Amino acid sequence: MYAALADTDLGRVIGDDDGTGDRRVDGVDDAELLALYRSLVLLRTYDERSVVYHSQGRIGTYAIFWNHEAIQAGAVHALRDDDWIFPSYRESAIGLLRGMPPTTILQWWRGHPSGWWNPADWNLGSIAVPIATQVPHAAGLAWGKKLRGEDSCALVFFGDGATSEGAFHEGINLAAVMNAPLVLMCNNNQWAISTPIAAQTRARALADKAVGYGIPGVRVDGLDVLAVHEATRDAVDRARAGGGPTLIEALHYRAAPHGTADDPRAYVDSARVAEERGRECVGRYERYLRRAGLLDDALVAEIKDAALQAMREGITAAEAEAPADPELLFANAYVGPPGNMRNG
Amino acid sequence: MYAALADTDLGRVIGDDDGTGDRRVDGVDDAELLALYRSLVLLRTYDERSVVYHSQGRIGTYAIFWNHEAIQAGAVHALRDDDWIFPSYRESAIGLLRGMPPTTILQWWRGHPSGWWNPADWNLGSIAVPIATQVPHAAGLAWGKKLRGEDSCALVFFGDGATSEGAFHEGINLAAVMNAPLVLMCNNNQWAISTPIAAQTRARALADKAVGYGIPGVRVDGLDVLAVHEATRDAVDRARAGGGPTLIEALHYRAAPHGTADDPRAYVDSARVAEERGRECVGRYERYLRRAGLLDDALVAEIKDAALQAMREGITAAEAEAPADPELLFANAYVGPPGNMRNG
Amino acid sequence: MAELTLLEAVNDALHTELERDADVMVLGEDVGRAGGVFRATAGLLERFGAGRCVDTPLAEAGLLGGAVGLCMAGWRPVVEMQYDAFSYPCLDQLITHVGRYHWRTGGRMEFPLTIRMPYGGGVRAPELHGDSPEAYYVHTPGIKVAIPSTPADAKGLLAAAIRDPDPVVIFEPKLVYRTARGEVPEGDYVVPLGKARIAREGTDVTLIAYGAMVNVCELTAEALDVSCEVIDIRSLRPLDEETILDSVAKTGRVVIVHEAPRTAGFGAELAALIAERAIFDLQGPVLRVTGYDVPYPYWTIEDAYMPSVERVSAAVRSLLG
Amino acid sequence: MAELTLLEAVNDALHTELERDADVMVLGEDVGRAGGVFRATAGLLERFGAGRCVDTPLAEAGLLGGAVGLCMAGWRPVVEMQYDAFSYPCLDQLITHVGRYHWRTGGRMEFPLTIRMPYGGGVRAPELHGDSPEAYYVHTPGIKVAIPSTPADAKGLLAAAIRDPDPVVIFEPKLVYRTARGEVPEGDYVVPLGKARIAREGTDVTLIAYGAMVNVCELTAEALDVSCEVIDIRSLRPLDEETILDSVAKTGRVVIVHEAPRTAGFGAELAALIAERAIFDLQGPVLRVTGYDVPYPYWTIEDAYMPSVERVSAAVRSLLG
Ligand SMILES: Cc1ncc(C[n+]2csc(CCOP(=O)(O)OP(=O)(O)O)c2C)c(N)n1
Ligand SMILES: Cc1ncc(C[n+]2csc(CCOP(=O)(O)OP(=O)(O)O)c2C)c(N)n1
Ligand SMILES: [Mg+2]
Ligand SMILES: [Mg+2]
Repeated sequence: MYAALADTDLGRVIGDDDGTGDRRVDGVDDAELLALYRSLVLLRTYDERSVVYHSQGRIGTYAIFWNHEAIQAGAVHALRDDDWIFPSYRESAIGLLRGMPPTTILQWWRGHPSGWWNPADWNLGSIAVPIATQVPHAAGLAWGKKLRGEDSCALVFFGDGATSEGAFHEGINLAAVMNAPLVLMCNNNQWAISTPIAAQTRARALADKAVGYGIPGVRVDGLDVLAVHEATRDAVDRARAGGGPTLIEALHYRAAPHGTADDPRAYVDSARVAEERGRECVGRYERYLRRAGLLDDALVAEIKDAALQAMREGITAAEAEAPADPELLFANAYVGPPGNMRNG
Repeated sequence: MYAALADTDLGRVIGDDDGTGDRRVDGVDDAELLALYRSLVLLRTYDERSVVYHSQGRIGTYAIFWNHEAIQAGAVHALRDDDWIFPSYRESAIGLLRGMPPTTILQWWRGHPSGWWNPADWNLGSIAVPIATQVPHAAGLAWGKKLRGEDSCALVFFGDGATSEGAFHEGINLAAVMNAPLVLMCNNNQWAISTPIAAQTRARALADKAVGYGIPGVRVDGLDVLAVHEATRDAVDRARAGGGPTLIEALHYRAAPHGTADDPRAYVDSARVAEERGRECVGRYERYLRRAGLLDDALVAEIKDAALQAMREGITAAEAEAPADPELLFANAYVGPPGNMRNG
Repeated sequence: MAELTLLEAVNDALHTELERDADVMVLGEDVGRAGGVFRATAGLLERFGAGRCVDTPLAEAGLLGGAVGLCMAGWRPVVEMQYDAFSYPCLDQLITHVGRYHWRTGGRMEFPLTIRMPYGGGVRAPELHGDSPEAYYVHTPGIKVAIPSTPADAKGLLAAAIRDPDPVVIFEPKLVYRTARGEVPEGDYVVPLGKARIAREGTDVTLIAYGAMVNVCELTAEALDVSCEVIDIRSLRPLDEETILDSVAKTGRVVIVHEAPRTAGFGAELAALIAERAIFDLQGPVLRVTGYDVPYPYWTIEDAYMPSVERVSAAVRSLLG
Repeated sequence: MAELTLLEAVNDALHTELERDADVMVLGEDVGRAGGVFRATAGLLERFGAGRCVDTPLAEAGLLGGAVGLCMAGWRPVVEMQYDAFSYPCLDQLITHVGRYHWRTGGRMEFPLTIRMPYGGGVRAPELHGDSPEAYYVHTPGIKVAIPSTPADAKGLLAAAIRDPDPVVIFEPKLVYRTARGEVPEGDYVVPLGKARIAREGTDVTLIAYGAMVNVCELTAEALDVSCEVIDIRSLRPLDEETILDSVAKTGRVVIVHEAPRTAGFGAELAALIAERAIFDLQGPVLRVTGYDVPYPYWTIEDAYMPSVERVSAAVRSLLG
């Protein structure tokens, strides 16, 4: 039914910088194209400012997602607001695309309790730190919604390294067997900290793993926001129509450190990183929009300024917040706490 | 590279009962054909006698492997003695094929400590009770042998249900990435206790799971001992030549209860079971050998008698053994036991 | 009131709770078509349909992780782990998520899931069918743990667990699944978590146990010419400290009994509680009679592993001797 | 003798042991190319090659299960779990196989594997980078557990673990990875498992701790006008009961300190040991100062979770007051 991908199977919508290969995605109008751009810029700005804030000691260790924005924005824009998102730490700021204030996410990275939210308020799971453990959650949520007769679906993000974990396997299989409306979005940045994809799997394409679960697997260019968007939209349509899960592999190459605590010089090929940085996804989409006549310098500046302003307000608000009350150690551990919980 | 299997991909060597389709496996001579038959009969006899012994209260709960003998014998005969075998409870008696006395295995099922052996004595891992947990052991052993420059390989048995476990996934992936000389033999009897294969996976063929690990996957008729043998031999050859692991799916249908404690009437289709029992693997191979002129009534009776005799001696020896010494609770828990180990 | 086995009481609780609350669902390996390997879930599939009694793939981490997602979708999942030792693959989800997710949402989202499993030894089963893993669970913050020893408590505690807004793990002593028989109230019946049961009153020594070991303590009490108070703690977290401390204040002597290995087992916690809060009540050492710090053995010698009337009696005698 | 950090001492031990015994190999996530996220394995890949220092796929159960197979092939694997809380997926292999396989072979096959991991809180890290999981490990039969608090012990205990014929788990207190500095013998150096260390002698009260809490106890001892004996137990299994009991016999007062949640933590085992074997030596309750029974918190409030000099002092004062 489903066969392994050929090397040439790599979905693309945005063409070369001279416009060769540019396409439009059916049903995505100009307003949506611009909305996608705003999201990309918001994420990029969040990320770049966070690295600065970290170096200034204003936030803690931070997982950098520079050049992963096309995957994140492209996928989330294909969802309805009642669809659920399950992020890993790599998608920590994904809530921004649902209107979550930057402060919340900054506080998460500042280790402040106001950085945690009610998933039901945003249809957004908590940031998952243990690799791949969120995949079964997403499968359960999607399946559970279907059992209740609701037609919302779920999207789960995870990395290439995550595909080696048992939790990934058990989660995707559960979703497949239950025919759960789930989109599995693999951010294949070809590194798990210092471990290259070749030491992670012998599969040629991670999307090929779909075959073993009897579901469709597609691979797209992870730096092409529209390709990600189109693939996700197709997967969401299939899920909502009762067709079950889809595995999407968004292929790119990590062009920044794993996080602020990581020094990749020990293990990466710097020339390759430099090359990848030159192909970064926001500029690429910006040029596409300019070619399409949808964007000019003024609008670019306005969107960037708005994002910067949001971040300034976000960090100011975070820093203005009172220190966390140590009482919060106990407040939320249980709904009905055991009597001896405070013994220590 | 590797694509999902077509429905027609099901390796066979033994033809229909009128001989149509009969083949010989290259390199398997008459003596080996008869040796395979002896192994089948030994296993069948072990299994049938065990069910009787259980009903007589002479052994404990027992996992029946009736009609799984072709998979077990076909695979093991493709190994050298220095190759390792990792059985699940379903292959509890696999040691017989390496010359292990029936008593040892009977004692295991009698809960007697003399039922446990040194894996290095037989190149045979212990019987794995927790599903799929032996897959990483086999991967580690095979990889470890390769690292030491030895050219032995490993064979691991597991069921269809086992393919849902994280341990299966992590083990097969480890083997693939390390290019370990491992043959993964999936006994697809289409049931995990009461759970049918369709509730276990959405993959059309379990062999298709190989695609996601970048290794070859093949499917054979699990009631055709020669087909299993041939596929295993090819996989072993590849492994020894440095080609890494192979996933083999041996397809059949469980025609006996899961174990002596199980009453499958609640969930199986009895008509299908009756049909499957009619196609059982020992008789099928016996007829093949008769068609080839290698077997007659006298030899059949002799082989069966020898097997029955071995079982009689086995159970007698088991029952003659002294009750286990409770000191064995402690004797082997540690090489260097902590001082407080006997406190209780 | 009906006279039921402990196993039937579990089945009764499940029927009652699924009937009572349309959000309750049961999932696990072989819980549907087969009605569970012990038949604890028998009849649920027929009565409540395949959407509320679900045979899952063979994957305990996926099962428990899936249940976390089901909670988010508004369900109250009751997850069966087929056996004690087969629950271990779920510990990662338990520790990293089940016990933490409520707290991680600032207390705004609830995870009212229940895990239930048969546990304990003495049933002449193959390896890894006799473990007592309660310490792994009760050491995990965010989790509650209860262990019934009677049919009525098996029903009442399971109902309490299912209705509880926090994740609760129920260990069902498989040794007494079919041997413990007793009156079980019909219909709605809840035994609140956090209340111990005085199984037998006495004045000379306090025997503290749970699960199948309660019966061992009761038999010891009968066998000895000593007035033993037997406490069935029923709920390991929340723990009824008062009942324990009151009894120790009365008797001054304690023997704690469990099947699990001794080191850092739950008996250590009970002993530590007493050593902290009742030290001046004690007339002797706090003794534990437990499984040993060795792998649970092959079954021909399991009786030598399991705490017995003899071993508990010896401990009691050493306190009074 | 060289003056090393605890982290450097770990690295030294690994170099020394890989040099000493060609069967020793190191495996884990990011241990090779990157030399470990803390750089505990730095230099091994370069010195011993890709066959003896191996970056594995991201799969902790596969990693530990693979190590079981490596033992069967004659290796002595040293497995790194990247962080405390990321070791949980390996618990199934630990409990069902690592702790049982030797016994299951009738004592005929050895599984001399070592698991090492950074553990504990106080390092201002995101969620799930601050757990203290030692109780899960030490409750598991067949496993030995040691926890160094000084650079010399970090080297010596790790060497002992690697040479030990049984599976040993070493928890390395990441809070003091780079702050604890001390003299570490060069070359061959072993600190035997099962011997506690008296970090400070005293007569009024015994403070028992391990890992980063030893330093908290030492600081408490310095801060208080009370003669505190500080015992660094170093090895949780085997446990040096004599050193503990001797000290309690001398002081009659005990405070046990650990970071892990209180309920059924290893402190409970220590308290239970004392309640059983030293009850008549005690002049007061056996106190525990521990982490709370709540999820390890976000880091801005982690100091309120961690046992501190203030909390330990308060416990000591309450015993002497
Ligand atoms: C279960 C678990 N093991 C180990 C880690 C430590 N760790 C954090 S990120 C990471 C690499 C993840 O790689 P990948 O899945 O490719 O995601 P990426 O970081 O590239 O987005 C590892 C090993 C963890 N968080 N969880
Ligand atoms: C981890 C684990 N979970 C559950 C069980 C209980 N159990 C024993 S056999 C079995 C079904 C296994 O099915 P399959 O893998 O298809 O093997 P088969 O029995 O059909 O040979 C189950 C669920 C177990 N042994 N281990
Ligand atoms: Mg990655
Ligand atoms: Mg099967």
